[in-house]
Amino acid sequence: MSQSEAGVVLAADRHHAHHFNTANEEFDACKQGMWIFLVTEVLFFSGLFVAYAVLRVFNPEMMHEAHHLLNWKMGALNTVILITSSLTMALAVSSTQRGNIDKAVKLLWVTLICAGGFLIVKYFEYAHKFHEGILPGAQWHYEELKIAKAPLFFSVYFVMTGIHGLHVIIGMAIIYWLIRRAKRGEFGPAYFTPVEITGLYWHFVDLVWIFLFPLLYLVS
Amino acid sequence: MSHAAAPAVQHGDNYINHTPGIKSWLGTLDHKRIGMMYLFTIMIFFLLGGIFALGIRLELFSPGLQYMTQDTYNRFFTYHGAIMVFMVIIPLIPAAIGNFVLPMMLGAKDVAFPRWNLFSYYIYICGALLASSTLFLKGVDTGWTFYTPYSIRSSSSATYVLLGAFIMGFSSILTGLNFIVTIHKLRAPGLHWDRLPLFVWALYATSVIQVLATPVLAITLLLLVLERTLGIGIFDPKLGGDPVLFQHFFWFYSHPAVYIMVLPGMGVISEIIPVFSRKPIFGYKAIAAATFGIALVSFIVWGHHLFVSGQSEFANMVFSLITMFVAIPTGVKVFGWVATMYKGSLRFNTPLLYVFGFLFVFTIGGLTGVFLATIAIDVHLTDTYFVIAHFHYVMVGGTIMAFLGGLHYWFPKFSGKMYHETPAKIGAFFVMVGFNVTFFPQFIVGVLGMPRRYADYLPQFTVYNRISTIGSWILAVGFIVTAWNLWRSLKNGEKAGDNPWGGLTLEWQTASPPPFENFLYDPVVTEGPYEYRGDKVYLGKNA
Amino acid sequence: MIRLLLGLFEMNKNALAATVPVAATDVAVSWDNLYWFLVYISLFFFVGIILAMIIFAVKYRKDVHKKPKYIHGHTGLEIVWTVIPTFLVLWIFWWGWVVYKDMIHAPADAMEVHVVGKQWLWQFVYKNGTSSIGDLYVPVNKPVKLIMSSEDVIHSMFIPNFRVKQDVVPGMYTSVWFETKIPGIHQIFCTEYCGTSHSGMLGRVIALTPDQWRDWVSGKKIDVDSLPADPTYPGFRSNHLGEGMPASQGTLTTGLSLAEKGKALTQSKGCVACHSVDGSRLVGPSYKGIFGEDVKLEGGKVVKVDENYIRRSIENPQAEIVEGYPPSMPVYKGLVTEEEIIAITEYIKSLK
Amino acid sequence: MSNNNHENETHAHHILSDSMAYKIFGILICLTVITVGVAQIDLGAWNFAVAMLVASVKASLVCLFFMGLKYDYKENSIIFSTSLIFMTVFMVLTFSDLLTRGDVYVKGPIVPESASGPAKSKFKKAWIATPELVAHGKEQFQAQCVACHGAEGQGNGPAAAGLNPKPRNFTSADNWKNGRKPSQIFGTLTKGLNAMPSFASLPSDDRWSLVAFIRTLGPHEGEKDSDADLKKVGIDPASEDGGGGGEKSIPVGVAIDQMSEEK
Repeated sequence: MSQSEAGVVLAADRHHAHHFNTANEEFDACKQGMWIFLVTEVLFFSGLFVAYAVLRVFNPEMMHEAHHLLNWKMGALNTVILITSSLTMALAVSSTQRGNIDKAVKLLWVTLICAGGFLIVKYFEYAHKFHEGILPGAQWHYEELKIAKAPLFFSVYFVMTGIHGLHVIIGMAIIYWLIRRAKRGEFGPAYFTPVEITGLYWHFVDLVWIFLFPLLYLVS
Repeated sequence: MSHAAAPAVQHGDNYINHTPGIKSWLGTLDHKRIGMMYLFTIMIFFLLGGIFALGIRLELFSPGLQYMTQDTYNRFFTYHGAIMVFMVIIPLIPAAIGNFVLPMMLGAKDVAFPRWNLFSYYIYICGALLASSTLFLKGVDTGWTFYTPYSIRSSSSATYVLLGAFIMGFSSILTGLNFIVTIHKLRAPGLHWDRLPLFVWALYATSVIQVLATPVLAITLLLLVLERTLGIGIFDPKLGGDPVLFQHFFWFYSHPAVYIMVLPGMGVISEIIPVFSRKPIFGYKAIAAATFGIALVSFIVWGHHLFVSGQSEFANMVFSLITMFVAIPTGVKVFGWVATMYKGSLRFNTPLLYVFGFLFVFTIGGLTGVFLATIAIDVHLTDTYFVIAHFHYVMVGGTIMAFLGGLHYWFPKFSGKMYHETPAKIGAFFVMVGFNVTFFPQFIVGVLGMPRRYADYLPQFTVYNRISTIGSWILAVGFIVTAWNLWRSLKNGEKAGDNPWGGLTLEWQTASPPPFENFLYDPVVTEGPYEYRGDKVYLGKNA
Repeated sequence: MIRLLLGLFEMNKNALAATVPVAATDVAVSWDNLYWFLVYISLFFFVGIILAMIIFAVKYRKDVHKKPKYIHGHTGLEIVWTVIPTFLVLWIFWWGWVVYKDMIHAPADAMEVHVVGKQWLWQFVYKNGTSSIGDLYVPVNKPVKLIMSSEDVIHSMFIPNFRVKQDVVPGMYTSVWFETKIPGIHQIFCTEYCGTSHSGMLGRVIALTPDQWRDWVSGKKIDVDSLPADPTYPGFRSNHLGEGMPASQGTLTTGLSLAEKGKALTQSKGCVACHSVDGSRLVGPSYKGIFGEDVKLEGGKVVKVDENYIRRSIENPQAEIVEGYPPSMPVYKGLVTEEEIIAITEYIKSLK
Repeated sequence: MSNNNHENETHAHHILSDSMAYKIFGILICLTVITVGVAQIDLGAWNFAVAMLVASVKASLVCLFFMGLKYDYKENSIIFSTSLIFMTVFMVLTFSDLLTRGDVYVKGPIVPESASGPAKSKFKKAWIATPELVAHGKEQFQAQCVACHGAEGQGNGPAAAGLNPKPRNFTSADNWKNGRKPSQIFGTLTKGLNAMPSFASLPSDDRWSLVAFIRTLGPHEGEKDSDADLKKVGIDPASEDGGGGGEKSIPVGVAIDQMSEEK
């Protein structure tokens, strides 16, 4: 790997856990650990994707009918919100690496606000569904749509978006923790591991949504 | 495997007495202490699962219901299965022995993420306690496989067991993740991939399975919990769902999980044989490759659990064909182990006796696996006692024997004391005899048609069941003798010395018990792990 | 000497044959061929491996063989023991696949019988409208295809003598077929765990000769007692487990008291899967001592258990459920005759 | 410690430049607009393909640049792509079962003909709906159909829960697999469809009466039979019989005899 112009080299004397030889080694290990964790996340969601695919392949008409109950405009709005938060997260990471902590903190706040915005939009969507009786499986009591298995579509919808939403909430907690640590001056060009790996996590949350949006809101 | 510096003079400081007090253990980040904590906890659950097993066998001593109602019996086999699978065999070798030995074999001071290592132990405790708490509630009667729709409708406390298993899954994932990064990043200088001990290879393959498969179990159990609480309907035929889909989800994890259970055992065997034969392992590369081959194939054979479940003919054919290929790497390993003994210089200490037991029992388990992979044969044998016997031959005969072999092998390293050899051999003898008496008759009674999970059976099956029950008592004696002997040895065993067996892997190149950060010098590796040259004399006063 | 050896071999053959159920169909015979092939080839490998292990253990023990040889492997040998098993397992797969196809593809002219699995009994519905519980009546030498579904959870239809097994799944149809050559009784097991009385969910295939079959379809009673017992489980004729059960039959026969007939019926109809006769609680209320008592129903009403209540509970059980029990009993109206209801009532009366 | 894979101890951490980040962001927004736009146009199966392709491109951009895989050790790319491989394995092998499951072929009705003797036609020209025929059809419907199709014929009877696909909702005009003309409904009744068995065992005029009744449940009057349609189900429009068409019913007794005589 070539040393790019903007590249930084971790200070060799930075504090690191005693079982690593260098801070560099520790950083690489942490990053790889996060990547492996993301692998488990993909496979965790894979179960839901398979359940979705089964439903879709065998009930295309139902999927088509049922997805009209979702508001694609809300979904698109949330997509834009999450992509924006991904951008600010990426910028926050690079700002930390360059040592511009004030900027990084601001960007992290923007990320946090975007995440909150995402949840507010989701709240309105959920509240509407609950009100109408569009609920998963056995809870379903929405009279307008009678097509078979429509409740199952919403089971998948609620579980998928629910678990994704849970990831957003966890991400928000971690980002808030990052902000506090950053304010205490714990991060800089020599040490930014938590910011970087939280970034990976946050981009993954975005990644999942990138697939959920067309799969759930844009069935055709 | 050699090292740059000779072991430094011991000054009596080791991981056990490094910091005193129970608190220093509960909050420890030391992989060795965490490994030992896992070991003791798992042994408690092993005892619990064993009691349920004895209860099952007792009830089956005679046809009819003697000691329990059907519902009680159904709870007994569910707890036996769930405890043994989720709480005992899956963490047994990786989390207990692996945690202790792996970083030492790599020449590392600790695993990559010690905090997460401790955290994973407490997650395990939480999950295990949550699941076992149902013993005091309504119990659980779904079988450890939780097949829908029965598991949706069961009025037992299945939800808590599901959540418990879900939580324990994260412990398993974290252990796997930790091991992978440790193996990638923390190897001693000179410890190239082709010099890794085979136990490390086995743990590596196991960790890959844990990381890739366990999340699918997590989502499956979560969906089942939602199915029970909210009625989401994905697996519920009453709501339009597909119960066979649940079986696909479940076995996508649970078949690879079988290899989470057995691969580390194979790794232990690969360690013990060269040391006690004083010979390099026969076909190092083939065995390492076979380990990974098994791990990868394990992901694409799960459908052989569904041959009669309503799975399509085409899928049955595909899964049967792929399953056959599991036999090949397994065969390569067994042949390699036996060939390692050829022209060796064999030392009959207890670990090697367990290896003999393992080879005897695991070969039967493996060969009967071919029966079950053969699709037509499986139709008759599946869900009968033949399957019970088969997987006990693999899981108990394979994993537990390898575990006991490994426990005796590394006991001096764990404790600094040598176990008493004669009672250990008596224990091994009882385990071997008891195991075969218990489970061999089950093959026959299975072929004759006795289905599994039956509280009551036709009188014609009585004689086989009686033999089996008597075998379970012999087996219990074997475990008790072994446990008692090891406990006694902890107290009054002789001092073991750093390397009582003459092992060449790195964990033997430091003090017993090891010092706080494993090595008092920085180990450097210059050759493979089993380079026993015939003309050289190796240390090892006990072997 | 040779004769002795041959004699031993014959004995062994018989002893070995007793470890496998009787093969009552052609498919079962081809299953047996494959099975024994696998047994022998497994024995070959097992003996080979264990023998090598023992020989090495004896010959190269430390005391006699002090200097181990420095060997890392042998590529040729490793290739041999990889390639030969590969071909072998491929062949085994192929053989298994061929037998399996025969096992699951019913001939076009197979007679169809519908099967409903329910916790914890089997119900068989024939094309002529009759139905039976626990006992499946089929003619010999004629392919029979069972079309199966479940009312509640997954069950599994397993007939060891025919070497067939198939899960019975709610929400879908599955099928098995067989053509039995041996008239008489063949045991049926449920092999997919289905709850409390899983081990009580048994049944029998009653394979009838053409004459008996003609009698049965025209509505005549078949004296199951006179039929040959299951050749794999000789002496055991009932299709239900229970304590101290007579080696008796499922359907009514003469020569028994009314209560005895009732007892046989509660076993053949699957009643005792849910109703104990010793006072213990299963799925439904125990029969013991219930007659003449007042019971509280769901909804608070109290009724006296008399002949009428028993009849109503058999014909339309959901209407009057005893408090604290699940409403899970199927409707038996049309499945039991007047005579049978009377017999069952007498039996319940006798259980003080 | 060993750094077998990366000799360079002081390897550089690539920092994403702000301009690059904004560029990627711009592309991601554009792609979102494209997905939404394409979804409004009907391209058939291509809609899904395009949506997935766009999503994959977006995901790759996020992985490569925001998550920095492009500049990272190859190791991490391999690790992450493993997850995708195994997800594919999960999906493909599960579908290898689901897509190839054959329906079990059921020859006759599950509830067989009642033993009331040979079927007699009570109605003449039963393919023409009359009030009497509809009334008779209603009775038949209560007896034969409500369990699955529900009392109002909405496909929501008590037995419908376990069925897939769901029983037909007669009150709606949508999705009738075999069509809504009387002859087509008659054909479905006679042959069965999906989970519904054949009702060929019912006398043909009973079946026609069901057809007549079912057609009163929804907006089906527009669907009329031509003579050719009737001929397809074996009806000669000129004849006077009950509408049995080409098939003949046989008495149960005879059927049983045949059953026992065969072979």
